[in-house]
Amino acid sequence: MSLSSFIVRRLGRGILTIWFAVTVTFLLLRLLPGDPALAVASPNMTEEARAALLVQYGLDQPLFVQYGLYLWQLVQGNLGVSFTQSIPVLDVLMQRLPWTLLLTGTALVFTVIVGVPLGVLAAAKRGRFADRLVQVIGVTGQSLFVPSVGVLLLYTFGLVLGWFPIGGAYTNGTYGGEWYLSVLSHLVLPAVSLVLIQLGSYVLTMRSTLIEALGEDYTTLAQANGVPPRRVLWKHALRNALLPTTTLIGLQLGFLVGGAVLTETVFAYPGIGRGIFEAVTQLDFPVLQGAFLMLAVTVVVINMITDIVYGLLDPRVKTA
Amino acid sequence: MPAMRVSGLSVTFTGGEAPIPAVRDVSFDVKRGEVVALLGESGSGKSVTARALMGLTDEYTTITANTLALGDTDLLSLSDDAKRRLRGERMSLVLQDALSALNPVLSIGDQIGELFRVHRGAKRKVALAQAAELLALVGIPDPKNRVNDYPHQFSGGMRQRILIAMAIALEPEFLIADEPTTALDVTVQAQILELLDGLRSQLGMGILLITHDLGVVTEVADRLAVMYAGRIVERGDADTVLANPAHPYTRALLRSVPQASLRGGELLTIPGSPPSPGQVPPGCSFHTRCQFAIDICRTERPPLELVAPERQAACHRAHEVLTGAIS
Amino acid sequence: MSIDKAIGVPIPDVGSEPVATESGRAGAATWRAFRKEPLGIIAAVVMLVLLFVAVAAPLLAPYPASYGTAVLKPPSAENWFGTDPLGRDVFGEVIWGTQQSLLVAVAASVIAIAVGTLVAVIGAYFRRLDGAISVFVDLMLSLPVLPLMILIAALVGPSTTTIILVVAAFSWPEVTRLVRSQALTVVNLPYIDAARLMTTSPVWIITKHVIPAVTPVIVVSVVVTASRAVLSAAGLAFLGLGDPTTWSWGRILYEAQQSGAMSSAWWLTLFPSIAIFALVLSATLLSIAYNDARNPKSRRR
Amino acid sequence: MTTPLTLGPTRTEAKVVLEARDLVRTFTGGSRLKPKTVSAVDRVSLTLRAGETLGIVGESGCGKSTLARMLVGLERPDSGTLFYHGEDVTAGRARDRRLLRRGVQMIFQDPYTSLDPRMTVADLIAEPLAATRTGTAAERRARVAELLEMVGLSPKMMGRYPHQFSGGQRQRIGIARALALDPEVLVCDEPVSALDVSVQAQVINLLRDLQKRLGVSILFIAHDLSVVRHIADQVAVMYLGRIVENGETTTVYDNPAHPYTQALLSASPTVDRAERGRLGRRRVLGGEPPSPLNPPTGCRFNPRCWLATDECRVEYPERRVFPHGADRAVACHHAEQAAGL
Amino acid sequence: ACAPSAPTEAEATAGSETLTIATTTDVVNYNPLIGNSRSDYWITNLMYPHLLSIANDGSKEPQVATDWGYVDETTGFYEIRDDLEWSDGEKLTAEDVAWTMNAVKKDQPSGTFYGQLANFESAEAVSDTRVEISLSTSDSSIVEEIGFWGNVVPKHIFEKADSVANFPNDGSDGGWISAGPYVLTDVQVGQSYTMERVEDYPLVDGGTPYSAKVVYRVFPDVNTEILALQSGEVDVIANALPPAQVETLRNTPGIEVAESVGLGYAHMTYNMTKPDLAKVEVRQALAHAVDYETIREVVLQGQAVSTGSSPLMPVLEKYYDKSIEEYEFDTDLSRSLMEKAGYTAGADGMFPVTFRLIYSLQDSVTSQWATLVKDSAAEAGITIELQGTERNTYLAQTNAGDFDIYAGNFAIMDDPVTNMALSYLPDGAINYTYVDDPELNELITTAMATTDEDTKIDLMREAAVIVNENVYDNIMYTQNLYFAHSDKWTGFESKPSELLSIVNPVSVASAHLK
Ligand SMILES: Nc1ncnc2c1ncn2[C@@H]1O[C@H](COP(=O)(O)OP(=O)(O)OP(=O)(O)O)[C@@H](O)[C@H]1O
Ligand SMILES: Nc1ncnc2c1ncn2[C@@H]1O[C@H](COP(=O)(O)OP(=O)(O)OP(=O)(O)O)[C@@H](O)[C@H]1O
Ligand SMILES: [Mg+2]
Ligand SMILES: [Mg+2]
Repeated sequence: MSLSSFIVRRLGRGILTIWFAVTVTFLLLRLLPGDPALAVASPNMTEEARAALLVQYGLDQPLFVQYGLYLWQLVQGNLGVSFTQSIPVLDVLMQRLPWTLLLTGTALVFTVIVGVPLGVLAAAKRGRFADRLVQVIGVTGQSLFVPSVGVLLLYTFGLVLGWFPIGGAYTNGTYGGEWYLSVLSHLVLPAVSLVLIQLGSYVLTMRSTLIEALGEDYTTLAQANGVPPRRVLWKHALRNALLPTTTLIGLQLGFLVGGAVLTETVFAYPGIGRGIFEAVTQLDFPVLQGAFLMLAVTVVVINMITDIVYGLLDPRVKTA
Repeated sequence: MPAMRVSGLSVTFTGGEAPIPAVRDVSFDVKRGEVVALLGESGSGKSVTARALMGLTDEYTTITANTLALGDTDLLSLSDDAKRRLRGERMSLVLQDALSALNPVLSIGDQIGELFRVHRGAKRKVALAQAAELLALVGIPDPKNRVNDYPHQFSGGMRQRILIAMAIALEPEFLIADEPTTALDVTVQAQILELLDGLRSQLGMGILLITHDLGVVTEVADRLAVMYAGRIVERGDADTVLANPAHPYTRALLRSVPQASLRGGELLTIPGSPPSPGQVPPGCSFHTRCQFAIDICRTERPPLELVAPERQAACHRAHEVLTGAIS
Repeated sequence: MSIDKAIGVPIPDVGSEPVATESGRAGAATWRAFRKEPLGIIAAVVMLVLLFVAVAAPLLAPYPASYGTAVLKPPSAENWFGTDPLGRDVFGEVIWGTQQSLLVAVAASVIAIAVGTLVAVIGAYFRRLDGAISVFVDLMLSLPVLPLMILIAALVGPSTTTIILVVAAFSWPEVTRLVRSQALTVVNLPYIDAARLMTTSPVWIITKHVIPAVTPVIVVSVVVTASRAVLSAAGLAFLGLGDPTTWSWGRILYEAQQSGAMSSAWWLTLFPSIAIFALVLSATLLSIAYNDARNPKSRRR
Repeated sequence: MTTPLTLGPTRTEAKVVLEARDLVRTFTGGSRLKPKTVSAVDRVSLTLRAGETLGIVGESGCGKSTLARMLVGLERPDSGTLFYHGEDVTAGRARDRRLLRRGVQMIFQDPYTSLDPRMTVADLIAEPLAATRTGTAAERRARVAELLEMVGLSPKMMGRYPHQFSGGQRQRIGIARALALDPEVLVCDEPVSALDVSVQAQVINLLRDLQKRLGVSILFIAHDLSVVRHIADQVAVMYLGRIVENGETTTVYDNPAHPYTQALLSASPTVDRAERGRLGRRRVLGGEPPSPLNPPTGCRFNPRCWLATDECRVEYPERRVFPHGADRAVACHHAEQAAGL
Repeated sequence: ACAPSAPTEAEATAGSETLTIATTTDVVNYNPLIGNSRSDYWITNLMYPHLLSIANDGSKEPQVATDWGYVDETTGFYEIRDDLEWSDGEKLTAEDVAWTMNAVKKDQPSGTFYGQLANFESAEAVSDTRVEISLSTSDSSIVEEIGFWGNVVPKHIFEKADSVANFPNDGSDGGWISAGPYVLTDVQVGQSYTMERVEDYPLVDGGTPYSAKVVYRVFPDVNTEILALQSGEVDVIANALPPAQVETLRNTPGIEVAESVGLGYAHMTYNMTKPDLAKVEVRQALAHAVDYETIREVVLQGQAVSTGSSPLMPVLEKYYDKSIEEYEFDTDLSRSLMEKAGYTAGADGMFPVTFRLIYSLQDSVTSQWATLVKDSAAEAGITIELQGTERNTYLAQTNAGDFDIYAGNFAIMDDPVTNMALSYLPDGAINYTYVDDPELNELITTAMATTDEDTKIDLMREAAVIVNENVYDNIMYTQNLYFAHSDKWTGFESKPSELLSIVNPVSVASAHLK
């Protein structure tokens, strides 16, 4: 399988996943209890007005017709119109998406930047104090409940120390460079809380795969060839251990996004995760479907990228 | 001066609940231009010996020896880093499983070239060119292009040859080949053995060939040492040992292998199975399986003694075995 | 990306060592090695304490009354964990919350484990189904789970049953992923082939050979899934989608959040957070210790 | 491939127990877009007679295990037919499988992974009986004791677990289990290659002994030529999924007629020190061992054969009776030349 | 998100402050005729004025309208100010007012405005400053109710839409315009809503709002919101404080707490279509099994006043009838009432009935006292099963009558006649008791047609007695609300209810730094 056909396959899978996400949401929203018509038509409405609205939104049609309509609209890039806001869902979401991407992206990058060296450290000092410490930090982070951490961070660094702003994504009324600075300072606390809860998986995976790699025959060979220990660790073992970590990024993404829902709520961060929760309480189906879909697409796309990177990193895929 | 001189080598693993003495009081030497075979069944301690000679140990391994000398260098007194610099440069190791011994994510050229870069400080380009030359030397076609390939793109025999190429890259004086052909087909095995043999005579290396295959020993060994349960039980010139073993174990081993002349008949069997290093019986470790065992074998461990010129065996009844007084 | 390629995941990492040699003696050795892991032992003790608290809740604290007079009082000798905005004893809430939280964790993970293992084992054994199953599991795994849980919980209406089912519904793919990779190794082992020559019944082979062989992974998954369930349930509760009539750690936090007291009345947040933390942490440590103990490679350290 | 092989007089006397005709097994892998096919076994025919031992030798990956698995019903052939006592059991219906299970059993290569480590020896050996609910528990125990005795193990060991046994003992347990249903055929896929040299002989002797006592037929797969020579009455040499030569063991070993057989024999070392240096005089094969991924056209051995002609590159040499020697068949256009005739 | 570019013109120096207000939700809809969330209301309220405002006792005050009343039984009128302008320079005229009313009647946008138009037929601008509405039947409260609940929207903008019911008014075509103190200029979804001063706003002292900008910032979590107020990132929290936080924040330096009286009530209704609850004794038993005092003291921290179990709350001074007394919390009485109704308690002391009480989970105060109601009922041997659900489900259940006991809250019940009509007439929109009492019907319909206030008061008091005696509704308290703001700011004018509170147009426009 050449790299290009690998990529084609991967794209195919991505599209399949997105379709699956679309279908799952669609079905969930229609088949589970809870009256979808409620969101379009207020309880105070007259019967006729209500019926008219249902027709307008296709909610009187059989399920598969609604499904067909929905898919068709999606293919055209139309996510529908918000029930409550009467504006295109895409517009609603596009304003939020960049913030979610910024937050989760930053968290992801920092998790990797911090997690990988920590994992390497733990593996290199296996069994010693440093290893224990790193493991404990990793595991501890994983066991934290995001809102608790959020409030703690806000209270300590936002209110008491006043180092970082309390909520939101930037300071109103700042422009240019100052604006970017304010974005940065608003990003720190929510990103830290996401990094904290994510870090453990990376550190532990990195550590265990690295320890495994250090026990492999190729490590022995490198040592037998007189390669210095540092080089054995960073070149021979790490290269192999990085691959599973790439995969982990993909697998963790769903959790990261899930964590973002809570983080965005506590930190008043204007991302899409929070949009989901708000849409749920209003049973705004188009927004819900759209928001969920957008998160799913984000996850799928990043997954796809990591997989392709995996393909590039791993010669067994690249040249097979 | 021998390429490698070992005496009184013992290796103990301390990581587990009880220490495991995997190798005990092993002595031999390997001269330049000579193939010494270390023969022994699985678990007898061959690989552990090899790793100990190379200095590849972790913190849970204790190595003691009276002598451990590579040419005129005393390995026992060297620092870790000095030992590391000897590895690949003056002594090298060919591992058994060629697929897992090569790093799957690094190109072949990179891996071979690393030797030149680490030991000789060569530039990338130069190292790569030298890697290509080595590939040609071990008979891999189109070496210039293949240096950029990855291990999985080579067949088993080719990978084994690549390992050999790495081992001889810096023309070391001593090479350990740890079961280099076990995973290979006979047709390929023959090629590899031939290759090793050629290198030995061209470069004048001393080779320690580790194997459990009597056929291989018969074919290539100049001298041999037979290991059983972590100890050398018999040692000597290959011709004489194979022709007339002095230790009942060697003897039984030779007789239990099917041979053309004995076709269809009952094979000689050695009852039981080799002990694991933690649970070696007292006295002679072979006595539970030995058909000649007498009382003293159960209580007293026979030392490795000269039984004939250039021949040593660890058996109370070696003379009787040698002379055919018992069989 | 195929699901068996991946190695460690959110919580600890399992399944990279041979299963075939696992045996009675290995079990004993695991136990011996485990006893030497101080963290593992501490974790096990914490787990046992939590279990005890859950079972013995009625003996430890009276069920939190519907209100009390001393509102938002910091911890004192009377109220060890202080009181909440309705003057209720937070200690009692945490104690009784343990019961609910553990119930959700255990029930959800039992369901998830049962379904996940079944799917994994069936997929591994009947290779024809495996393609479809692994694609489905992959798809499930690539969906952002918490948003979906929120969605369903909101639609169905919050109750303990809903939470359990929702958490279970989205946890089993993870179990399948873990178990499947192990089961795939197992079904390719010669002793399964040997069993196929002994009997034509897949049920026999699966129950007698495959499931026992993946049990260690299941044990680890139970712990991982359970701790994940605690976090998910708390997350849902925090967003107001928990069972409003039963005390759970998530509900204490939710009510603290609703009453705006999270930052001023630290005890409202701290104690349930510590409880969640203790459970998840000890579960994670336990599975790591178990894994380390079970794996001769790391045992050697 | 319509002409059945004419077989010599000695073999026809015994009854054919297991017969394979033109078995083909191809594996598909790779992606849906670019499927890869591995031709593991290609048109292999063989017959196994009552009480006979048929040895199969060949290099790694030549399809020996795949063939063995098809013969016991673990793998379904893509085409070809498998007869057990003249009955076509290829389809793998429940009835076929039951028939095969009772009549054909297998000994696996690795005694460590072929026994479920979580079961006691008694459970392991009694499994074929228990799974079919044959007899009472007590009867099954009696049978287990009997079988243990038969393979030279003490019935007292019944309650132990496999890890408490050595490799050779485990292989005996595997053999006892295979014998539990009184099969007529034992298919042994490299039964001794995972064992230590000193233990190997124990298992080989046991197999020979059982054959004598129980009259089972044995299909013995090995890559170690000397072991096959020792145990087999008949031998078949496989190369890349095909049988290139078969015949009585002595004949094939002493006068190989296929170039590949010759190369193989000449490259295998012996324990006879007098023959040292033999490898230097071996038939050197060109090229690398080919992969079954893209088998060459014509004779599959042609890229490495020193006798290859254009004919070999184009046309597949049908297996034909080779007159020089009893029961011989060879698939080579130049067999006569190779055999030096 | 790209960096915004700086506005080009320099801001005026005087009153260049920004007032930052925290809210918990985003704006769902910018169309004031539809809007349903609080943020919607708060923001649109600063742009689309109401004809009337409300005083702390529920009486109406002039805003856009200066005078209002009835021409005859089926005709009402409003006189409106002549000094109001839309921020694009167009004058706000009677034509806008009439057009708005007619459009709402025609397009039926969901929302309170349309809900008030049952007896409304049409409106007509008889002059630039006078609007007359014609009614289908005589209705003595409709003029004030429409005046209070209805906004005025600019005809020249809204008429471009096919229907005001689905006009998003999202500023996409030419931006927003305002006839209030501020106009929305920038929206960052999930983050902030920036409104700029409209220089000319005659309703405020001095004719110009003080702050140059008002920024609404979204903090979904109340805790974060409070932290932001403490850290000075926001100046005002628009949402009412959770009762337990009032004392804490009062004692927090830098923060002041403002009070606003409640004009609504919290209540429970018993679904009379259920056979058990159709019995008056059962309803009485339930009413006597609630510890009202504790609910007010603990859950509401004493920030609520009893209504005497009457729909005529004390804030409605003219209507309030002291003689009606609150149901006494007496579980023994409850038991005997249950027995009287024909139930016998089992061995465990419980009567063989179970009632399902629904409430909205988003309503945290009700969620809290629902538990108390359950526990005290249990003391009286009555089993209550709580069913808290997400708000929309709750609304659906409410409308479908899918409950035994309904617990909820009305924010503003300013006009007793209208309220009683909606609550107790058989076709009333919020008649969750499903009561159809001829005597009560008679009283209410008569009151609706009566313009004389004293007669009306008498009728209402009579009706209230009937409601109280039959437990057609169990009104528990009126909650007073508290709002926190930074002590740097002052000049807020608090209005009743959370909808208006201290973020009503006049209050926001006149708030200033100390
Ligand atoms: N790191 C270790 N810790 C504990 N025991 C070890 C370790 N390495 C090897 N051993 C034990 O030492 C003994 C000798 O092992 P060694 O690898 O030398 O055997 P070998 O002769 O090379 O066998 P084979 O032919 O199977 O390679 C074995 O029983 C093995 O289990
Ligand atoms: N399940 C499978 N899927 C794909 N390819 C397979 C499968 N099983 C076997 N093969 C391929 O078929 C070919 C023959 O395999 P087989 O195991 O029969 O060889 P073998 O002769 O037994 O080799 P060895 O001596 O190494 O055991 C090999 O190339 C192998 O890779
Ligand atoms: Mg070895
Ligand atoms: Mg095989």
